[in-house]
Amino acid sequence: MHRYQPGEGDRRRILEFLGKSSVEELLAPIPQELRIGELPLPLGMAEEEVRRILREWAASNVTAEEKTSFLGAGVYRHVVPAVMDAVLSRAEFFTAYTPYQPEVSQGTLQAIFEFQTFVCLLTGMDVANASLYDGATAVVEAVLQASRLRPEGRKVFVSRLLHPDYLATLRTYAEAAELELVELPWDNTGRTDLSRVAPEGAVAVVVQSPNVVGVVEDLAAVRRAAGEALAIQAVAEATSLGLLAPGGAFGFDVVCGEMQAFGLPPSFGGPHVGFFATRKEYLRQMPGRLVGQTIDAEGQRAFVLTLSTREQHIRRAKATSNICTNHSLMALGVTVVLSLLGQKGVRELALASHAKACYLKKRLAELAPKVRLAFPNSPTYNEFLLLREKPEQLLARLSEEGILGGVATPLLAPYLPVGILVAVTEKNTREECDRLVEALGRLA
Amino acid sequence: MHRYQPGEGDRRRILEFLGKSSVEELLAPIPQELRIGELPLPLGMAEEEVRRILREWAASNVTAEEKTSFLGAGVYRHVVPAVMDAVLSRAEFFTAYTPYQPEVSQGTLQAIFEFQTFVCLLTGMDVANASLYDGATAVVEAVLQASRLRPEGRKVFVSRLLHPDYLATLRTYAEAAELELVELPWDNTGRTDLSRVAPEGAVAVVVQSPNVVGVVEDLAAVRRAAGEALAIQAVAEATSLGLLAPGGAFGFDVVCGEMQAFGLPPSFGGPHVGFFATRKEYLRQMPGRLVGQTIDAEGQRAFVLTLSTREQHIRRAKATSNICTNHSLMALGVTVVLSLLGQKGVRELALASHAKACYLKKRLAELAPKVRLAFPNSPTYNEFLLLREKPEQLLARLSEEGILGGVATPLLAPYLPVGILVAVTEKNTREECDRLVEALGRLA
Amino acid sequence: MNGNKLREREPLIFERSTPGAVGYQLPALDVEPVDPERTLGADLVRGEIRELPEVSEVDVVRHFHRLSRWNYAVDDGLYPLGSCTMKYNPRLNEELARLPGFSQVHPLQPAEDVQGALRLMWELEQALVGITGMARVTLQPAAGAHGELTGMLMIRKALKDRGEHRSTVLIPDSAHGTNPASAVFAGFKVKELASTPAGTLDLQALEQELAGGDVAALMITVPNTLGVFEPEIARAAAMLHEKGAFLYMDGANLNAFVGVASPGKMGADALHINLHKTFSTPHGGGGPGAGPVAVSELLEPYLPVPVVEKRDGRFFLDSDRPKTIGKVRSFYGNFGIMVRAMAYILSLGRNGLKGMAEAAVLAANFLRRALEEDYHLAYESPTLHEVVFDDSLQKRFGVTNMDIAKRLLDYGFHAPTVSFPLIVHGALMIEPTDSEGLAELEAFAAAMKAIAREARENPEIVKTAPHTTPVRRPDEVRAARQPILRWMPDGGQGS
Amino acid sequence: MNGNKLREREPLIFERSTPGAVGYQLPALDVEPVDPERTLGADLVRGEIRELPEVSEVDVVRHFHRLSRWNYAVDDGLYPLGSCTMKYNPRLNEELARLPGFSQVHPLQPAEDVQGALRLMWELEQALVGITGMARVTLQPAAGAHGELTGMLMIRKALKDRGEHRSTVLIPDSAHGTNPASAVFAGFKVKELASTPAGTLDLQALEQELAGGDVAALMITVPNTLGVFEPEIARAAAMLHEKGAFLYMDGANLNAFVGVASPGKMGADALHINLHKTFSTPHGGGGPGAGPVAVSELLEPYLPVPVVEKRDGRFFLDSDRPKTIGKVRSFYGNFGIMVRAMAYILSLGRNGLKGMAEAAVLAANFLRRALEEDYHLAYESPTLHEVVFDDSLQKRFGVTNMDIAKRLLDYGFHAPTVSFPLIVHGALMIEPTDSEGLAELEAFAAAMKAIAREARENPEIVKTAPHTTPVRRPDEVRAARQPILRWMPDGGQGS
Ligand SMILES: Cc1ncc(COP(=O)(O)O)c(C=O)c1O
Ligand SMILES: Cc1ncc(COP(=O)(O)O)c(C=O)c1O
Repeated sequence: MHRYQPGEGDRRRILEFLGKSSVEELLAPIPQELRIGELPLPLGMAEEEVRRILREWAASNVTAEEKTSFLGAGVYRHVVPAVMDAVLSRAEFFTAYTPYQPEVSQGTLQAIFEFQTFVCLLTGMDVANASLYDGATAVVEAVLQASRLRPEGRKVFVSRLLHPDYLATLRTYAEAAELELVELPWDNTGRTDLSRVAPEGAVAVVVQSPNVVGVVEDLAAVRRAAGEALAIQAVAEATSLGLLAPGGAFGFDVVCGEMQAFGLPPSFGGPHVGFFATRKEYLRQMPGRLVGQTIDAEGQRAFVLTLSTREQHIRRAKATSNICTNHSLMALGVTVVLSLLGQKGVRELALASHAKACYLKKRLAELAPKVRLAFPNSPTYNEFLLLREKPEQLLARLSEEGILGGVATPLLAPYLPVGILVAVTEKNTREECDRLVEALGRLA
Repeated sequence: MHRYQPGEGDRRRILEFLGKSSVEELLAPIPQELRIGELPLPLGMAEEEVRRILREWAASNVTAEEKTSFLGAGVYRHVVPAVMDAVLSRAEFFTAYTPYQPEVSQGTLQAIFEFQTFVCLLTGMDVANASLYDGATAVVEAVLQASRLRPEGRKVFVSRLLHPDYLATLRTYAEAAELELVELPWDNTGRTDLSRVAPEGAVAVVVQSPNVVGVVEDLAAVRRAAGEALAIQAVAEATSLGLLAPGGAFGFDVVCGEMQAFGLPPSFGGPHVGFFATRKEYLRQMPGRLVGQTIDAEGQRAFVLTLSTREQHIRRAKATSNICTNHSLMALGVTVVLSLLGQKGVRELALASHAKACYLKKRLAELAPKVRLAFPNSPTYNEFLLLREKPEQLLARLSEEGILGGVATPLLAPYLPVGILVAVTEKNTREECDRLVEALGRLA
Repeated sequence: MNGNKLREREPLIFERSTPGAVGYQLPALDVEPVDPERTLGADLVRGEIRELPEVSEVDVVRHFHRLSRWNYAVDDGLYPLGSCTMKYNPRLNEELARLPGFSQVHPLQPAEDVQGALRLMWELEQALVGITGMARVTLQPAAGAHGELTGMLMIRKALKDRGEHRSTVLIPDSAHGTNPASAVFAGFKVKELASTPAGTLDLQALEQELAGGDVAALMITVPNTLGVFEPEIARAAAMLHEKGAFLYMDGANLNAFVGVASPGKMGADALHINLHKTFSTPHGGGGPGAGPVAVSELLEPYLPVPVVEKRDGRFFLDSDRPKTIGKVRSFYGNFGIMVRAMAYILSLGRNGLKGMAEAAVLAANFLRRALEEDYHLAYESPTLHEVVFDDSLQKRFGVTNMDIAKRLLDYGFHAPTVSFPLIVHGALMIEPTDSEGLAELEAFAAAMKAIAREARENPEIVKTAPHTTPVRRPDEVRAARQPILRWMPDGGQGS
Repeated sequence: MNGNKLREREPLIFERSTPGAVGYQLPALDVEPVDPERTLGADLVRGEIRELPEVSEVDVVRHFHRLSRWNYAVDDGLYPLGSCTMKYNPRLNEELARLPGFSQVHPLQPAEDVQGALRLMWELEQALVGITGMARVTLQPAAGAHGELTGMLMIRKALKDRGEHRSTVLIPDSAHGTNPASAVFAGFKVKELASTPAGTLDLQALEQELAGGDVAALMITVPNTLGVFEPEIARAAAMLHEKGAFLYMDGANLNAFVGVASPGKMGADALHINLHKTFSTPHGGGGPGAGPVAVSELLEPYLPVPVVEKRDGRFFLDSDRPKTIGKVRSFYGNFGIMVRAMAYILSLGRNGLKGMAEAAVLAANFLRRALEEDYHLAYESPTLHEVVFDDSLQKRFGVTNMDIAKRLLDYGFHAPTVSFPLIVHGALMIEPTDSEGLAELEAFAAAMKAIAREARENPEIVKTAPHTTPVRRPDEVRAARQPILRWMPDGGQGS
């Protein structure tokens, strides 16, 4: 028998108990014509063999840690406290299901309640949900919530400076939802050009800040331009919320996005965790799970899943979202990291990332005209765009020298200015920055 | 304040509560002339900085896993189930103290009771203790127990084919205990030469099996030779107990040694775990902790530390050993591995190691006279000695090719036959064995 | 006796805050500090967020340690949540997913840096193709529901390409709630199909609906949520195809027949697979999971981009697929979950995978037989991997399925699924999975039987259960009526 | 109400055995199988050990998971075991000790393969030299007691080299039991010194003993086991040295004065350091720890071999030390524990190390003050890092220190040390450590005060405590009288 399954003795005793001579008798309801022969797979392997194979595959990746990395564009390398993985490795957390039975799930429930609180504090919004899959689907859910709140509208004004994956995902969903996406270009400061926004009868205006080229949007202007339509802020680099005034401070209706930056490993793009925060007036139109505080039979504080009449398992075809399993464990990871950083650390980390990015940006500016800052005078947090033709070739040469110099924008989307998107975090040392400057000066 | 310590606010409030203006007032009992200035150490570092430094040091080691390894000589590379480290990583286990309060320590206590049982089953002895530091100190404790049981005797006959570290440690302790070690040479079969043993009035006869040159000793002969003296078997490669008849089967008085082979990482030599098993008549002379089964106030089965009147915290100067903290967590690790292997696995693992060693030994024998088996016709389990002058040089050349071909005996002890000690486990593939043969054939 | 009440509560992390405590230290700043009001402008920046906690690392570790201890988890024992497939999560898979070579890879590194990651995705796709008998698989969806949506969007696009505007999706009334929700978010209308008295698909009703010509697809779970195999699934597929409609299969219950039969043979056009069910990746208290979608050749052109391709022994991401529905999320999917599933498939192999289905079916049938005298079986149809009872025998004593569920917690087990499937009133939906040995099954059966006895002899103890948990019957109505969804600094009530 | 009793017991792993279950799979055997009766001879081999369990991996994971949940651990809360220094074990250190570059290194690899490991040992030795103000440090001993023995063996050897045959070691009556035991195993006789009424070393008694000329050394703990600093330690050292005797210092309480004072200044000749106390390596339910011994220049030649040396930027092991006492165990010590301690020292740095001593002293003084009205203070001398009360105020109501200890378990705390130091009858020896914030200290004080109240008002509840633990007051007498020390297959009783 297999090590993950009960032994032959158990199988025999169950068959005896059932009065059956073989498992095949129990499988009889499956018609013979649907049966298959042996699966086209090898025999089950020893743990050591599986380890050898997967280690070999893992070893044929070069990790971002083995090189000097300035990659960002939606996935950021910040410090990861050892405590986080220790918490996520608690079987009580990672081998539990969605907390349907609150009496034996207070751990998960309270942690999510804390996550919701952290999200509210970071975004300046009233309410936040228990997590979504990722930043892209969070933006989609925000637009869909807006369309429920503005049922007559069909137009959604969306900045082309959203992370291209967010925009692409929104396009996919919008088509099915029969929403019309009006994509907004950018102006010469690298901010979304709001001049085409016509808010009357529109569903929402969606911007990302900092946007995909790293520029911090003028959220006050976005809010004004949105008028009656909902104003939605997407955030791809969540640590920026430690330094930048969030949508909540400008009267936005939704602030949503991706929390990966708070210590989740890149993991080749997932699992990360989407967050979603909005105004309390919109509570009953919110997507996803919510944990609420209540009291138990003895009057003690207790936490439960709540307002689930919005959800698919109750409302089915009329649910506010189809999401069921979300990204709870990653939300827990972020909650741990935010708890550790706390009041001082959330700001200090953002400030350090910003300061280092300022340093590198300034030094790279001096390399002009070999490379040029796309938007030299615009406010940026920890990411910025260098203009440069054929960036892939230059990056390939840097990579040979052990530097992942940034993301080539053609890799992200054909419509972006051609160049290199450079991200800097508190983990990048000054010396790493200097190495990049030196190498670019030499190779560009 | 430091992240591992309470905040400034707590400090202030405690000082207020105490009516003190500074911690210095509390430190006043320490005379000024004993005070020091600043410690000659850097300031406390960020987690990320510590990680960077220690990773750098770790990276400047070449692990045995990165090469093809045939190293043994007291530390063996067997399969390590992922479950083991998951269990050892449970904070309930690794952050607990010695189980002094049984009501809140049943987890540790029951696990140790299981460890004791596993040791008894493997060794064929009546009773086993809760662990000792390592194989070397286990042998020492066995000899000291023997000397308590034979208080008139001073002579201890000890095989020179004990692991050299075990023998060296025994020498250190024996001097203080005023025991006379009579070291026994080996015969031309690589077994301990028992002809000089004069058991009358002696304390004990100590052999290791398999011995340091890999040969399985004739335990029946040792038992006979020991006569009235105690017969002690040391075991350095514990997995051998899955295949070889243990001292318990031959009427030995103590079987003790090192359990590392059951899945503990090499960790540059420690922590591993010593085990100690003996006859129940000797119970009150045993060293170390014991866990016993009893019943609680409600008549339920419960486990407690027991027979502690033997121990230092009660008996002080008259204790059977000075040991206090032992190697509990490593004993737990071994218990997990033995549980997983179970009835079939313990034998299958030993048989596989043995079969692979037989394969390699046979193939290497064909290389003669470049290298020669030291004891070609003697029974070996998974380790054997190749005779070869200047083995270090040959091994260095193998190492350059990514092969750790074995341990040069001069590294272990000057008195051993000069050569290479080769260990094989179930992890070594046939292909690895063939590579060693090929390389040795070429380089030797 | 209530001594330990003193410690049973763990405050919120925010309530643990004490001035000046810190739980971190960042690397020393080695560049000039900047004044963000100057670099960014005063209206773009914010100050410290005062409500964030000030806690030491010790506080944080203790906090989450204590919280964890209030959870029931698979490692505690049988977790019979029907439909959720709460099986053992192998520790090896956790170890491997954490290899830096997997976890520390950025999704936008050059292809030559990530050959191992791409290979893993490629091999996993091959394995799932082999298991399902379908043409190709997308690994992009983050969960089952996300897979449903993805599959339905492909169907939508395929219909559109054919120039057809079908808008109805048929879904049996036994279906999981995500099915209708996903169909709607994919732009369809949902028509519910009543199940037959045997709990299975009503072929006649299907025929009738198909006659209308507006049917885009049938979404159906196999075996269905009663744990009953749909005997006419192949017929249904043929009928759908004949009418130009698609068969979407909810693969949440794939664990019942892996290695025995295949969705491909059943005629599925698309199905999602919950890696977090059948393939043992941990549920994490509610995700992350992964919901790969396997499709027939017909739907293959519509797969989300990118897909992983192999050419000359090298792997690469291909987005150049004109008919694609586009993307359904960022990057390539929940890669960390894929690593775990791949390790599981290699560990089990063809023998272990089939053994998994057999063990799951054996365990469910054991519980059915062991409990059928004490609990009323909702449907008599043969059981595969899960069995659904109802509370009709206990209702007589005023004991509901919810009471039984709560009482099980006192017996040290998690509860079964209780509010699903909707076609069973007072459902107790029990899925033991392939992980459970006889001893654990017997212990669970004994607890269920003891509760049945209590329901007869001492119903009050069941109706007021649980009695031994850290909290007892939290007031859910109050939670919904006066929502408190966040901590508020002033001890106030976040809405 | 006792529903969960059904699950409160976890059988022994042996009792979980079911035929045919396996928890492992080995790599396929790729060489010819052998018949061990032929390769080894029939009398050397054994058959399968039938009593070993047959269990699946799931069984094993559940088993140890359930067992773990019956332990109290530092992560649960304050763990006031006096003398044991149960402080927070940083998770970073666990992560780093598991780096393959540390954990997967074989001790007999060539020196060029293990430069990082040797460097770590070298750097740790330097750090400990800096902290203690001593000349050198051996990292070889596996625990505190092992360090004591090692230190005393060095003293023995040094005396021998001087041609002296001193056989007496003086040890205060407040000392830990390992001190006299270690002295004896190092070949000495022990003479106990009665403490002064202040609980400290009696200098006059020392003088008297020294007069005899047979004194090899004084073994003394600083601060002593009452948490009281030995004010005359430097005097004592001078007196000893003048008479040609040595000062062995038990460094178990080093955490009270790290960064404030140093054993070097106090005149110690040798002291052991418990890395598992002062330097936060986990106790693991009873080890592994590590007990490095720091020595003065006088004893340096006697250090165990090998020592790590550095030359031309390279590190190597040196065993060529003619005066060495030899080896005290295999290889070089508990390297995995050294990694953790090194990470801790780097994390704390000079500021954090001193802060540790300060925080420990603050916490102990808080508890002293908070509890001194409810519990009798054994000695009035000023408290450093731990405080010892006794049960004399509670004895009046028939409540002993053991009862108080048990009752604390009900309140969700571990108990203090109760049977030590021997000079305090009915001792409650409390060491909160530097990890504990005020909230936790207050909660503990509140529990202690509540118990003091219960002792007055309702002593029975204290005398019969604990009431909430999985087992209650196991019968220790029975355990010792009818020892059952192993499971027996026939349900019989292993002796
Ligand atoms: C039958 C069925 N379909 C779909 C789903 C949805 O899957 P997920 O939760 O992964 O989105 C579930 C899981 O709860 C299910 O049981
Ligand atoms: C004062 C004192 N000395 C010595 C020891 C012995 O240390 P170890 O348990 O590490 O052998 C201890 C620990 O219990 C102690 O508290």
